Amino acid sequence: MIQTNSDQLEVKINGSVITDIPDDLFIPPDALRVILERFEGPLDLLLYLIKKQNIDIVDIPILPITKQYVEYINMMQQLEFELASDYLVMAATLAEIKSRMLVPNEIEDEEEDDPRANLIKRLLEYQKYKDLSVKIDEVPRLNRDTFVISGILANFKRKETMPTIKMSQLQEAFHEVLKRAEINASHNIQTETLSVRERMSKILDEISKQETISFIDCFDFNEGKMGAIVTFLAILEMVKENLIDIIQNEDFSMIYLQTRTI
Amino acid sequence: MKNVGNLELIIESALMASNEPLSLQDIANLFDTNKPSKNQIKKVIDDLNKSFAKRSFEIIQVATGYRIQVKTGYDEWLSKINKQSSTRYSKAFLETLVIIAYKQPVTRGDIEGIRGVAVNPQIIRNLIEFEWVKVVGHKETPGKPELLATTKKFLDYFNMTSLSELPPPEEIEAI
Amino acid sequence: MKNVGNLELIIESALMASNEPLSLQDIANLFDTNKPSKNQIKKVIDDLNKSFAKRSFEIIQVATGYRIQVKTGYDEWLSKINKQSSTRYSKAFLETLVIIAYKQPVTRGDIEGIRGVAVNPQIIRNLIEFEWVKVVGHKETPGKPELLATTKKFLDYFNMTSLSELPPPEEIEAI
Repeated sequence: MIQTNSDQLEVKINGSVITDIPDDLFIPPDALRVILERFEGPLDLLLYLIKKQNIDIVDIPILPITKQYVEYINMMQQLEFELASDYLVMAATLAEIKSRMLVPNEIEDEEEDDPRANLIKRLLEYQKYKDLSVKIDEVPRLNRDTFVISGILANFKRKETMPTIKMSQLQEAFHEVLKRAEINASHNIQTETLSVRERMSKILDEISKQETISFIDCFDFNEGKMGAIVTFLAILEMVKENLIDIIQNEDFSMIYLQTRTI
Repeated sequence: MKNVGNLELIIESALMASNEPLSLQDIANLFDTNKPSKNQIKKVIDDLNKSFAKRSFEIIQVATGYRIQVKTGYDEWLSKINKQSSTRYSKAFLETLVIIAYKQPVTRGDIEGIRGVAVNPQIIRNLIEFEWVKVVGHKETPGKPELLATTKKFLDYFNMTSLSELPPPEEIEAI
Repeated sequence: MKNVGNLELIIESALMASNEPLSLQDIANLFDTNKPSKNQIKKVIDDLNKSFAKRSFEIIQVATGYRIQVKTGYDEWLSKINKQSSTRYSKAFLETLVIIAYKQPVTRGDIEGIRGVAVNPQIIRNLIEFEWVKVVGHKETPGKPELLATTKKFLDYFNMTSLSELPPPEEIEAI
């Protein structure tokens, strides 16, 4: 059983807290993904490592932190995660700081030439915004802590004019939607069966008015063969999408459509 | 059981905060434990209305439940508000409309899934108000979300007789 | 001039009916003749709030004006209505938002510099679509990146009238 705790970011395996990961321990890739997803980036991971050791940000022991950071990165790479390049950039930065600290400085410089200075500044700044993001989450906000009242007027008729929208604007908006749908890949927009979808809406509307309608009433014989096919496809699609149930009480009796019940 | 004063304020706040009328059952369901009975709720609504006697609003019963509304007689002054049309022609408005048109019947969640952004409820409200979109049913999934579809008025507006006249998205592959 | 009782009820009903906060000017504009002064309106709002003392709602001032809302403390019950609860935001979303709020105007690059990771464009898109953030200009550097700032609507959402009401940052000793 693997659990993560969002505040402390502890990883527990079978109840015991794992802080250092032994070389021979097999961690299921999914668990590591959970760990990785908890971090908002390399600075977040560094802050975590620093906090875990209970040390002051302004005096980071660069050697052990670099070692741990690189271990994490290696582990993630071994498991072939797609690691954001930002993590690698940070690894390089740490390595550079480490080497500069190892090479004794020719000239005895003042404190401000501490090779860690820039990193510490970034960590402190990031820490500040991280704290603020927690604070802003606690500020009372609409629809969670406060709720706007929007009463309805008894005889209120909106006198506004309808929007003026051109077909070309609709088309443009639809292209935009398709682009988005591609980003949110799990959705594919089917459009070739628009008349089917229109029929689905129509039948659903009928069902919601009358609760139950007979299968036969869905068909309009004036529409000819195409109309019947469209209606039949619409009914099949609605069953597939779990929108309706088809009921037949006994063999050869009337078939009814009704809202799906669980 | 919470004390009555509390019950009154909770019911009041629920009616104030809800976008839709609340049925007695909806109100009872606000409480996980010690659900008030329907008669208790009715009594509270009566009491609330008595305390609103000198105010500009009241609780009324409509087909699907109870809601708070401004009493008659204020229309003259209030016709000037709620005129902001910022959400109306926006990209979000048009995109919501086309998703309903092409993917109907859809739930709000479907629209959010496609656009990747929360749907502004005001947009749906406007579309329903224009009678371009209506609720054709509820999906039998948790929360029973409304199923939205376009109307005949929508087709009329765009001079179409059927949805199949909507421009085909031939560019699907091209993008 | 209408009598005071009437003025109070008209302002109350306007706040009740409006979807958006109303500024003092908006309220004054409800009246074609005998417009009340801003001070008169403020006074009425104070009086209304006094009469709401024992109720579950109140009038508060936010960046774009006054609005009537349910007092805090009812969320436990009210979380069950108005099902669209997109009220939990990711860490990345909140971090991006606070950087824009506290360091505005900022570019995407500034945000990336502070967070140390690429900004998810979907987050910026959402913030702009919520109208919490807008593009206020372009930085005169190569690529002319957009400068992002928060809007009044953002303040409205968090029940604030000005950025100075944001929680103060912790003083961290930078050496």
